[in-house]
Amino acid sequence: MTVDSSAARKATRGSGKRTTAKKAPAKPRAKVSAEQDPDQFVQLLTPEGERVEHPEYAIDLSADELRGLYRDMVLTRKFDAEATTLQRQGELGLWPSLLGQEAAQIGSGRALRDDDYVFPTYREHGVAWCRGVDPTNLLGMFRGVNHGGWDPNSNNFHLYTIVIGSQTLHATGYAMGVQKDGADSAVIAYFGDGASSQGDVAESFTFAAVYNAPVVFFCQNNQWAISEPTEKQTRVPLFQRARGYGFPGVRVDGNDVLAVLAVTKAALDRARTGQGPMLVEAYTYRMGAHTTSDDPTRYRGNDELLAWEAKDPILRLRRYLEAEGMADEAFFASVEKEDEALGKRVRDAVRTMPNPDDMAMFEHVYADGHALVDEERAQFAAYQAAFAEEN
Amino acid sequence: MTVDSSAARKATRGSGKRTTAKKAPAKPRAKVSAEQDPDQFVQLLTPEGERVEHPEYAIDLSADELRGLYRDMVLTRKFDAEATTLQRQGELGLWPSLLGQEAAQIGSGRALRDDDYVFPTYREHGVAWCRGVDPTNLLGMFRGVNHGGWDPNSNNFHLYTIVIGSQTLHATGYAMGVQKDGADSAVIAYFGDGASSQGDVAESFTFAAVYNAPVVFFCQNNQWAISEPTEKQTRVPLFQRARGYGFPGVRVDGNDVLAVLAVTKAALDRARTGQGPMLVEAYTYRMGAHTTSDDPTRYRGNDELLAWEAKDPILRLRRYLEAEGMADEAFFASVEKEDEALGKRVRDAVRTMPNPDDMAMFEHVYADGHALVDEERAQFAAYQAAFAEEN
Amino acid sequence: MAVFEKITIAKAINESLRTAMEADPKVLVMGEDVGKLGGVFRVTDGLQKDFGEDRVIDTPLAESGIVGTAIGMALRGYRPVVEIQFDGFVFPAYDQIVTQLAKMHARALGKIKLPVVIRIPYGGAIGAVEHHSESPEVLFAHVAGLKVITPSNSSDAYWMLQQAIAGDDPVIYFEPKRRYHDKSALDTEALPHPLHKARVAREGSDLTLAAYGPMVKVCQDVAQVAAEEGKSVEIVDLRSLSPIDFDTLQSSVEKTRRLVVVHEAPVFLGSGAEIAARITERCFYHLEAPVLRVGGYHAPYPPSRLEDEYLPNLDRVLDAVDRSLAY
Amino acid sequence: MAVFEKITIAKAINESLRTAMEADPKVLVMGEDVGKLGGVFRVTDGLQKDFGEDRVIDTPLAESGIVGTAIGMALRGYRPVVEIQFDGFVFPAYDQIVTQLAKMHARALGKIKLPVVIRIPYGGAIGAVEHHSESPEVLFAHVAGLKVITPSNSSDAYWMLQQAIAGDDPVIYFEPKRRYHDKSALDTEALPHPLHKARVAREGSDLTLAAYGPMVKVCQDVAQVAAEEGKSVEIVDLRSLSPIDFDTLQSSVEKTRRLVVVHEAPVFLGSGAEIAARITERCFYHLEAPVLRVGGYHAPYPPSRLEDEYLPNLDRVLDAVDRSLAY
Ligand SMILES: Cc1ncc(C[n+]2csc(CCOP(=O)(O)OP(=O)(O)O)c2C)c(N)n1
Ligand SMILES: Cc1ncc(C[n+]2csc(CCOP(=O)(O)OP(=O)(O)O)c2C)c(N)n1
Ligand SMILES: [Mg+2]
Ligand SMILES: [Mg+2]
Repeated sequence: MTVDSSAARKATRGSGKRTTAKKAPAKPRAKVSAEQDPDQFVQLLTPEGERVEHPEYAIDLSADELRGLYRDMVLTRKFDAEATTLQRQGELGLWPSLLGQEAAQIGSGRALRDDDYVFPTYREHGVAWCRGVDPTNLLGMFRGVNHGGWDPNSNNFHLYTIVIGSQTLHATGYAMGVQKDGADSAVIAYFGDGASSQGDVAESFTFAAVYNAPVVFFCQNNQWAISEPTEKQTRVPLFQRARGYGFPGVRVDGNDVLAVLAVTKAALDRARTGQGPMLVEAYTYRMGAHTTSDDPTRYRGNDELLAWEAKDPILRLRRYLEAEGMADEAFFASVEKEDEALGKRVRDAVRTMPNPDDMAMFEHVYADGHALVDEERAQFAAYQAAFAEEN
Repeated sequence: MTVDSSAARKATRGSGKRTTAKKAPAKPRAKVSAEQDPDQFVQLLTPEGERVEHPEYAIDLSADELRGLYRDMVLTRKFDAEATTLQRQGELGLWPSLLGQEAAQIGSGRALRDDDYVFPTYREHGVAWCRGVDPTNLLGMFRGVNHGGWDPNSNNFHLYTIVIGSQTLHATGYAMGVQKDGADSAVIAYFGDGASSQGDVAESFTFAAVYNAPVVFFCQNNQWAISEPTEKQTRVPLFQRARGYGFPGVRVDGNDVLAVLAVTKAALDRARTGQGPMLVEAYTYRMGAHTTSDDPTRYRGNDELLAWEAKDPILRLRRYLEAEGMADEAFFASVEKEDEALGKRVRDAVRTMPNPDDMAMFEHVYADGHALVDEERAQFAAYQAAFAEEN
Repeated sequence: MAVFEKITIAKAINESLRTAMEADPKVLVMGEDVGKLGGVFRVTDGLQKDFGEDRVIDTPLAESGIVGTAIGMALRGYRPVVEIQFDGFVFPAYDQIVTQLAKMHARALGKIKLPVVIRIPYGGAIGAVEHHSESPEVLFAHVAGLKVITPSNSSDAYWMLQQAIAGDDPVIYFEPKRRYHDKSALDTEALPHPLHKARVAREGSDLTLAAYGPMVKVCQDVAQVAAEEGKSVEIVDLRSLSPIDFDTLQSSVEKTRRLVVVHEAPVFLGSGAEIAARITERCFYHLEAPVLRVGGYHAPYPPSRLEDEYLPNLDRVLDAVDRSLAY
Repeated sequence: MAVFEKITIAKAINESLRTAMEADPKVLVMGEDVGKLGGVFRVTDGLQKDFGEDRVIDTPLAESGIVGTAIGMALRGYRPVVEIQFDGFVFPAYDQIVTQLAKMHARALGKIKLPVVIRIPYGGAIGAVEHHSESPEVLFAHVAGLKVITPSNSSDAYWMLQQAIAGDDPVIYFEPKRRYHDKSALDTEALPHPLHKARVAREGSDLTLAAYGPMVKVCQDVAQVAAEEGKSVEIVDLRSLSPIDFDTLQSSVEKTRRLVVVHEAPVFLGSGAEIAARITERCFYHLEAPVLRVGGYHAPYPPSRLEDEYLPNLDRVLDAVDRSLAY
């Protein structure tokens, strides 16, 4: 096993508010995907939609909760697709799609408690959804009206961080603060397979380990860092990185929302009960381009894509819900309706998003003001005024 | 075992020129120091001077070679003590003593072939000795007459690097170059326990692993990074760090020159035969202050020092040589004589070391010249001339 | 060897890399996504296919690692040309650049050389998200041991890179990314302009505009408009920011007696500051007006919807020209 | 609260940290060796003993990690005061400082604050090995979002640190390490000088010397000698390098009509460049001479046996004073 087993067992019954354990799902089967060494790949739901058991990680969700996860994933995908379309239409400058990573994000996002704190990359639209961040808030930076701008403390969801890896240190420091406060919250730091190479990520492992900080490192290994496959970052599975820093790492099927939820919850509970950091590697796939600026046909073939399509995170949950009779046509229809409404809301929000005032670039450079900024602001205002007069 | 065992076995008979294996030492014993998990601490010579065997690492040295190692360590210690004294006398601005780390440095230094390349920290005086760098060359930077200044390519010994961890990347890049050249040389990067926390060191592990570069990472864990004990850098043994990057790590008794030699040779041979990087953690102790500027009484007690004195690297080899009748009084007396001669040579060299010319600060800023440097040099020369006239 | 009547800057750089790699097997290209993808701007397009993975190296995502290993390869005799994906991502490598790359030659009293070129697409006006539009050139130019250059046209893009790769010093080569697709002429057989010499890009008599990289084009537009208004503007394309060719600037200012410096980087402690200080000292009795500066503000590079206001443009530079002439 | 007739700068900083930690439990001290050792300069001496390991934190040896986690702690409501051991070791943290610490407040449209103070002992003349004597202040001052300050005496050392810690912006606090043991007066009950206002350290009428940190003392010696020669030199201690108090400088130069700027950092693109540019613009018709600059050369900080030649000293500054007065 890749993670301290008694700790994991203890931690399986987490206290996440949205998905409290209730009753065992029907017909758990022992089959595990053959693709990975079963000890190194936690899976609870096969691509075919069959429930399987794992010796260390159990999960126990009501039909309602399972439908909730389904809905989360579908709406996240919808939002994402809408944003991609808006970029094509010129409404956004750029969009980094999460297509294919819905289970990794919803599973981990739903494992969190409200008082936990999230440090995302630039692709965590599904996690933002779970935190209750209005999806339209995410679009400002990609439209070029701000660099983020939502209040991180409203939803305990930090701003998107673009400089690869930096946020893992912020998460670790935040967790050190949580620890100093004597709180039992946990912190989660998202990062990618590419990010694993950055010195900052390694340093965050060191700090987290040395201070036993309550932080979960959640790596979405989506197989690619722009055009570079994971082999350009590591020659062994990424979850193994953690052991050498003195804390456990585990690889989970990142397209299995149940497994991700179970493992992340275990990791978070470990953190909040003083057992320190843990690394979760969600093994998943970036189905789309890196961003709308990217052309993946230059560096990867279609076979790979097709193979991963068969492992689609939404499809497998739908199959399971259907097979178990936990969702009917009416449910799926209602989600579809919500889907359309969300799409429209996003379109409308983007198109009516006001441009920032010119003077905004001088705002918030400093919290307590700065003479040079004041001087330049005044000069700019005067220039604008004179220019307006002239024209 | 912490290292791929067939590789290690294969690699034990290295091709280091100075210490080619010859015949087995007498009376190998199976006893291993109790302090460490024996699987994680390679030892071939106990503090009491008894030869022990290790299942993976063997060594086979002639009496001549063993005496050579003894001589190396004694003279290195002498040189180091002399430099410390010279600092006290105001002849040097600073001195970082290697006291206690002689075995780690001589053992690894003597494992190298001439064509291998060394990237040291600022404390590798013993390795420099093995490379044939004139010890007095090391003193220039500590006297303030240059920042290094020996020709790295004369002895395949790079300049001392002060910015912690940086050199591990240079070593890795150099090794990538060796690989591109199709050469079978190896590269060794020295760093400390404190350095293990730097992002650069982690990045060097990543690059070395991904490109399978022929580089050995040699960490002298001397238990302290100035005032901070190793626990402030890691909560598990440092050699374990390597596994998570996909290459082996091994801990060796850093006060046992035979074990260090055997393990380093194995690692170098691994590298030169295309098996990629390896991490060697030499578990040792900084007997002196961090540098002559440091006051270790502020942060560590005397017990620790006494405990490590009992494990002195030179003493144990002497005991072994004596017990085995491989060295007589005449030998020890001759080393002592060399010792004195070296001391005198170092003192004389330092005291007669010329100050650099004022204009030297404008030299070698660029290889191909730079107009601003030319202008400032000319201005400075004119100023000096005018000033000289005036006075 | 070829003469291009029109070639983009991006393609000229590609040609230059290709020429250098053909001429010298020690020249390597390395960076994130430089291989199959050909870089996010396609500047290294096709190079890996032609020179192999051993010479066009897709690296792990770690800028300090990229520069640090490039230093090691240079010590082994290679001549690495490193690509940093965007201006805002050079900072993880800053320590290696400043404490190692810049100083190692001097540290070794000249006994080793560090022929490493670091290519950085820089500057704004491409509608990008944060960290993709910055102009950090002075953070390198202030540091002794580095040379800093930036072309404004295809010929310079080609030749200055050739010269940088051929030289034995570390060079930071800033590429004006908003001009990547601008086309101009390139003669790969011509005699190149000296690397660190500025170039009078347009002759004039009333005022000198000093600019570099992406702002040269803006200044050309300014000069055009000013000419229509009867003002004769001279343009000096600096090309090199370390060293700066003050002699060419001085000659120009001794003639025009007025100088406006234009760059995208923030004015505060920008290259314009040094130019103003030094030209004022050299031309104290010639200047009719203080050296004026037009540049970015002391604020983070703004969201792209504001970048037109943040960046020096025709109007802002014209305004400075008028203010200078008003003295 | 106390009045010290004579207290060293190092001790004044220690007092300031202690006062801040007593006043606000959110204030933390972190860095390499700041705990038991009290820092390599003993500036944090005794703090861990009194405030515990939880508030005076010995960190792993990783500057990016130190600043990055300090940012995280600030986000959680703490006010970390970070120590970087020496000037030359701040660069591994440069990315976190420039791309995160400096920009996060603006990125969040003001919704989060980053009250992080980074203390950096800087400057030369202590006979040290490489990387221990540098003056990298403009590499921070050029970056919007950071404030950069540096005291020259014990009272400023105490008060400016108090103000930096109390403020909500990231502050780089450069400590003139060669003056750590210089003694001067400190009244911890007095009303402090505004943080970003310069201070006229000596009045004069013939020429203004602008300096900061370690060079203020040199300028005082210069003014003394100049006075003996009948020249009246005014000294402006800048104290703040971002922002720079140009108003105080302007008033001074309007009176003296001559300005020489002195700093240890290299002249090329140093603070003196910005001061020369801006004061020339503000005082174009007042200046009798170009603004002159005395500083380090465009070369790596030299081995210590050469540092006396590299650093501005009495003679070099006097020479510049004479050159200015000769106009
Ligand atoms: C420090 C830094 N270097 C380079 C980039 C450019 N860049 C943006 S995303 C990316 C790839 C990231 O890959 P990964 O960490 O796997 O995350 P993913 O995009 O796959 O979610 C790169 C190189 C950056 N943002 N920051
Ligand atoms: C980047 C950087 N930060 C800080 C320092 C100051 N410093 C010099 S040596 C040292 C401790 C190094 O410890 P370790 O790596 O264990 O090596 P050792 O000195 O024990 O041989 C520190 C913090 C430095 N030289 N470089
Ligand atoms: Mg990825
Ligand atoms: Mg150590």
